[in-house]
Amino acid sequence: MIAANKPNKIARYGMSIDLDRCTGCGACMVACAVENNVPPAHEGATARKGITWIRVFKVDNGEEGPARRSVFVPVLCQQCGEDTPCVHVCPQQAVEVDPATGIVGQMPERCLGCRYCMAACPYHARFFNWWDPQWPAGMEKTLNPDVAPRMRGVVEKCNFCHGRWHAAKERAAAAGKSEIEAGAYVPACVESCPTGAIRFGDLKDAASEPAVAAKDAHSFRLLEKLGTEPKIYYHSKRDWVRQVAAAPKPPNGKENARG
Amino acid sequence: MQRTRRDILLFMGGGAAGAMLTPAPWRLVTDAAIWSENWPGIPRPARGEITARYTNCALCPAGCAVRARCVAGQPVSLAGVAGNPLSQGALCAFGLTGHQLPYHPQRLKQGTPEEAAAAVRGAMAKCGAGESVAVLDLAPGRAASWTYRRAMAAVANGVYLAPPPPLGGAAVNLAKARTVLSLGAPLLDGWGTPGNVHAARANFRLIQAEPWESRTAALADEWLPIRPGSEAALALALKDPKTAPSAAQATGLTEKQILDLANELTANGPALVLSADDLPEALALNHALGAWGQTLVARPEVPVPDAWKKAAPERVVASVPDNSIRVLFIDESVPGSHIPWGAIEKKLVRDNPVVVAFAWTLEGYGRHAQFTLPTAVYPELTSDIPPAIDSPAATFRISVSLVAPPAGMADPSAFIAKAAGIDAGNALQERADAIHKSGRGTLFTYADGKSTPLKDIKPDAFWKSLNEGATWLGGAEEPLTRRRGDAEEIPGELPSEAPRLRVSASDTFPLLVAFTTPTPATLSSPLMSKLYQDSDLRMAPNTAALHPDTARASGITGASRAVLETQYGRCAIGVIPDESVPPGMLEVAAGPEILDICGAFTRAKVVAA
Amino acid sequence: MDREFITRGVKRCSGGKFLLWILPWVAMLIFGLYSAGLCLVKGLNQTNMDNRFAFGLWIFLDLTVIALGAGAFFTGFLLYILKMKELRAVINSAVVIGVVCYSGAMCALAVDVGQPLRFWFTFWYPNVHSMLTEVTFCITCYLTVLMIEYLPIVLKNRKLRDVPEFLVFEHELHKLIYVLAGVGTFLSFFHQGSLGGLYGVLRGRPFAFREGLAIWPSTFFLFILSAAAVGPSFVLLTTWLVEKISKKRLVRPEAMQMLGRISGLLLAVYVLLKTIDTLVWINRTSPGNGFPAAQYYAWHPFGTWILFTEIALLGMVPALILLTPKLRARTGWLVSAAAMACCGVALNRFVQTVQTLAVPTLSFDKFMTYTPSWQEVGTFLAVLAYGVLVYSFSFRYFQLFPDERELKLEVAQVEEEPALVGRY
Amino acid sequence: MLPWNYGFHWTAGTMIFMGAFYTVVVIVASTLVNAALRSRRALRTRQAERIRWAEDFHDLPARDRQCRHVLTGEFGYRECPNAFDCRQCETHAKLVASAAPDRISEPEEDIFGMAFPLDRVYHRGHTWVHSEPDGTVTVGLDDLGRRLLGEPDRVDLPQPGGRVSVNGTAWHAHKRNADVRILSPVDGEIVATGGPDAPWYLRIRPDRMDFRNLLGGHEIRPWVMREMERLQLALSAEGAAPTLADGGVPVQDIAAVYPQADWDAVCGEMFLEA
Repeated sequence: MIAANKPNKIARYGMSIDLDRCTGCGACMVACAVENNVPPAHEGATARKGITWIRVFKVDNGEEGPARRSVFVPVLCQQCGEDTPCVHVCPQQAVEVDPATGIVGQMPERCLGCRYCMAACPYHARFFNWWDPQWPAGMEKTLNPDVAPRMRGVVEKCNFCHGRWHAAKERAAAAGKSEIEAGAYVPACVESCPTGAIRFGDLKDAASEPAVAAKDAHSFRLLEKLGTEPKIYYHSKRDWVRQVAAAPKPPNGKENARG
Repeated sequence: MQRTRRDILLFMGGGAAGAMLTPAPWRLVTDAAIWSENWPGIPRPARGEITARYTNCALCPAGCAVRARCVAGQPVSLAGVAGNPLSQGALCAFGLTGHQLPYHPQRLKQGTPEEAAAAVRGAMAKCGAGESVAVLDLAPGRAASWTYRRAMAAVANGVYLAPPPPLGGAAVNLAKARTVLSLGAPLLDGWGTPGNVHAARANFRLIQAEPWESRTAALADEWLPIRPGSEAALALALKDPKTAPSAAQATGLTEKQILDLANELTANGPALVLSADDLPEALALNHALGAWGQTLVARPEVPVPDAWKKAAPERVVASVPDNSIRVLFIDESVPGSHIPWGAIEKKLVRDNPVVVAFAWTLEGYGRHAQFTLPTAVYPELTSDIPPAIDSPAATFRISVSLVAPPAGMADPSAFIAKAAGIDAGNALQERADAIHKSGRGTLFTYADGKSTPLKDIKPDAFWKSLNEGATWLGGAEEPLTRRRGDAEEIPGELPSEAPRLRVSASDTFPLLVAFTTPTPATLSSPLMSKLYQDSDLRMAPNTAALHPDTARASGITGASRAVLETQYGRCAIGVIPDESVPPGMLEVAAGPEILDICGAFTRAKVVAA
Repeated sequence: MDREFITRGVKRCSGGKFLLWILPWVAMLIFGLYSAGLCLVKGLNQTNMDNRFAFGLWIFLDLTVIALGAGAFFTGFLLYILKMKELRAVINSAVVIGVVCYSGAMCALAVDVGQPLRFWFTFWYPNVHSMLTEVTFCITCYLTVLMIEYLPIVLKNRKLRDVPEFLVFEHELHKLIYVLAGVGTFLSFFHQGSLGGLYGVLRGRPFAFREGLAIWPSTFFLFILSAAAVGPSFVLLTTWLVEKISKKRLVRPEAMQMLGRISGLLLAVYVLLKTIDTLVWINRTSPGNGFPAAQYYAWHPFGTWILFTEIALLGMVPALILLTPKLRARTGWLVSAAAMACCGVALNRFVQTVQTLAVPTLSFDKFMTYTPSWQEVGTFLAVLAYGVLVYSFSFRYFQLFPDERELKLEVAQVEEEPALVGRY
Repeated sequence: MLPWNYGFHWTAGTMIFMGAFYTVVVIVASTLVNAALRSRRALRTRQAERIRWAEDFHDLPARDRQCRHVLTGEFGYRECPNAFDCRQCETHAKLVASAAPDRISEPEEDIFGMAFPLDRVYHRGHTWVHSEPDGTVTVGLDDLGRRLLGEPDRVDLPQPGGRVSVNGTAWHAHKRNADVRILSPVDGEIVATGGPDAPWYLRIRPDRMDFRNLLGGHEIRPWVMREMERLQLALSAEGAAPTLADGGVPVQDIAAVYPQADWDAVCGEMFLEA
């Protein structure tokens, strides 16, 4: 092994999301779509066919009337750090974990579109391009040059704004530094959150906000018991909100009609 | 040596077999994979020099500071400006997609300005006594608004119309509030300047009294689920505990809850009461709680040139007699408050009124106007943005044109000024000069994040800075405080275009309409429609949610199409049954059709399509 | 007019009648090809699959037909490797069933992937840790093997074997068929297992996730067993159907019963292991992942009835019938049991593919439902029609049942017996 | 897939996986190539006819593959292991050596009215071989074969100078829907051709005067009896009348009596063709 091939510093980027601050405004979803050149929804798209690398779910405590309480839960790729379910199922190595950053990357240009990874993901954080990407005439001028648009028939997902990581890396290199400084690289959703509910940083850096949040007693991760070591930490002081991390409860006979 | 065909074939075969042993053919196959990655028809993002440019968002009165990431001058993404004293680096979902609006498929591209001008000339000449020429300005307070007022002053029978100012023109100082009671106001969902509200949020206790669990209610410290339409009764009881028993009956809360709330508001002051519609009861309660001068302040006026002082007064639509407007200009190039078309229409003369709308899409009043002239849209347009409701200080900032507007766009103020026979001049710069002349306040520039006292800046530099992204903050040198109990100072019965809350529940219109979309923007970027479709976070425009029982009573089962009917008319909507909406309410995502017939707290009914 | 292509001595219906028989299937195939074409040209938005129901009808179809097509490898294994000569009577038919099932599944898969033109990526950049890679490699190889096994059947056509090259090649190839049978067994073993592993490895889907041996989850072995069990049953069922439709005796009852017995034996072992596996999963694997197993069956309509139907009703019951010589000897029981076994395995594949995706994983997830679009159904029907057509043509022109002619003479002899006795 | 492709790792998993894959590919490919090479060799050594008979024989029902010594009652049951070529058969040689020489009492056997002259030897595919004084042999259809084909619609005879081999194709005959390949009883070179109207079909110069594979003498009667049984069966399988039309004696043109029978199947059965 040649030393030069080794990353200078091995980072484990992660996120903390304060559910007590999320207003469900959707700014993260929109900023994400703008940053990553996700096309406007096709008219035939539904909540289950669209591409939302980050999606905010409205979750309630299951009560009726005045006792009802809701919380907004942004769900994105949880960047599983252990036994990453989507990585080893891909038949052609289109999904990989970057050893330098711990980010689970999806290479749409190598994707066959078999959707096995989507079946493997417990968080439904992977999206298939059911349609050819299309922008209204002229709007392609507003595309982000750092991210290539994807073709129909491939899977894509959150990669913590890989284009931004590259740009940060280049800026750091231009400044003569070997590492990206804390705060010099944040994904678009983090930057756009008006309430600052989403925080981003290197979990290996004990001073970073996600690392601090990870140790908080009120922090939790979704489906932690699966043992996939997701790197997105959620935080809420409300007890019932922390229950969203658990497995689904059997149905109580009613369906949420809005979904 | 004789070479036969067989030798050549052998040579070729051997060569091919040998080539298979080199990496070349395999490399070729690998490269073919890379070529196949570029499917035809997929746009390639343009490349170019990446720069940051600054502006202010013109999509709502908040006017948040914006940093645009530009590639070869073309904005490709927007973000807030960290450190901005008001917007605090935040942008809402609508604002984040503003740079895509110029490419909206429903954008209006052509108009007939000459014909419109001729029609206006003819109608103005015909304008008889008791008839008027009017400008309806949805975003008053801009330099362009002053041009309209000057123009209307220059015209005989000229009238300048604007939506009623929220809170009677007072400004909210959230930073001072310790307890905020919101009577259905979407405080955390698009009210005021989002960044400012979220920054102040940690310092006040928020109590949301609202029939359904709105976004604000979900995030409030306390949510009081009250019966639809009982906000006024609650406000009255909080001011006057004697009415608590009847209020308890009206709201569905207990008397104790009401009295506790009243105690809390006084004990944990300064308090602030906000309501979805400007309820006079809420203003009176604020007054009683001593909010004036504390959490509610009168903002100093942004200076204007002296030459502008000869201007038509600002009037509300309701104050104009019915069937009296012969010529009406509507400026909706900058979004503002909305007035249902039904309320405007009845003010027009019966015989051939001329309505000229200035809009960037046909989704607004343009659908009803004889002439709709296309205008530039944010971020093409250049316009100042009046101070936001939650800014106690006077502000002046310009939404700068980041993208050149296409040819053939009309300039509303030039058009109206010309029709009135006055010279519009460069109103924006004249006003900037007037502000500079006042010498007050500081200038916050976005690129460097610095605040500089205005007196240290030369006029040219001030104008240049304003055009490169900056906010002038007037400071609060002369806060108009109002004393407690000073009845004359309370804004009285507010004229409102919308049917009021106190329209009692009737058999004709049993449902109360509540809007869920924070900004009644006529159109948003296609990416927002994506947000509507791809998630159940927000309903799509022209959709309503209602309790299944309510739906059943109206003969609607399941998600379906229906007709929404109010006193102003009817329109087709999509209906979604949702148990989280209390019975008797209709949670509506505004769309152009709905806005034509609904104001806030309209009573309505739903009929199966 | 096609007389000279039909095997000598066997009776086939007239050309016109055959045309009438294939016409509806051809119509179905054309409709299906149109559906599939829409999906290929316009993209998978033509289907009702979505991001949550990423797999649908087609994957269910693939898994089921590949399980049913296992008769090809298993019969070949029993005949050529274990030398069970009785099975010579059905081997050709089994091979055709295998070809039909596997090639049909491959066609459906080609429509199912988002970028069919990139199919070769899997071979070029294989991720050897993926069960799907194993499946792709094995199925492609095995389909090739099946095609080669099918070749002698085709070349043995009466008209084709008049060409000496074909005749000789068929003869030489047939002499080496045991090699192919061996390779086929090896490949089938792995891809049937990997198809099971496909779901068993899904750590993120506790409903499907299973523990196992080394890199293979228990479903790996269960799929091999269930496929081997149901393969002979399906061969039996098809043979019976063909006998009914063509109104001919094609196979001796002993061969049918042998198929039934093998099927029953393997099915019994499968049901036993499946029961153990289910118990381990309910009591250990699933709760260990934070999912009490009871909740999976609280989502209607997927109640515990599905578990009971799969294991007891369509597993244990047919196994017992097939293992009882008295019942097995009666065609009605034999065929019903074989049909039940096939349905049971199809249900198992349905549970693996559809229920896995329907059951929510996140607490705020909803139970998912999905109805295939007509394009999906059309493509499904295309595979079905394709199978029927290939089998019909093969049955008409190739010698799928070597005993057919002999049985025809035997029937005649039985009828003739009294006359002959009287004569000599 | 190849070491210089993206994502190729020299790990145990890759080695095992790709190793297994390449092994399978090599086995399958070499099987195919092997079969192709063997075919080429077989074609070059003109074994197509031998192979055709080997396959046809293999596909015959077990009942039809009976040893000639079963016909004569020397065995209860024996399948011929040599595809009716008794020249290599040791059992046959032993049995012939131990048997008493044929006593020819009559010049011909008359079976159900059919004449089987005993001056010639018969092939089980219903041809006979008659040695001519000039060292050649004549080959013709026996009486049953002749009646089966009746007046053939067409006969395709080989060119003189061509070769025939034992159990290989001698000539083709067409009758109604039947396309019959008549098996050659001897190896040799064709000297002249006759036809249905001539007393013989082929005059052949045999390689050796070795007719051990052919039936003669006392074997004729049991064989023809068995053949009649088979004919009976074949006819009834084709839905033809259960008994012969004239009460036991085959008519000159049997086909004419059973117009509805699949004559191709009947002839295939009788001329030992798959």
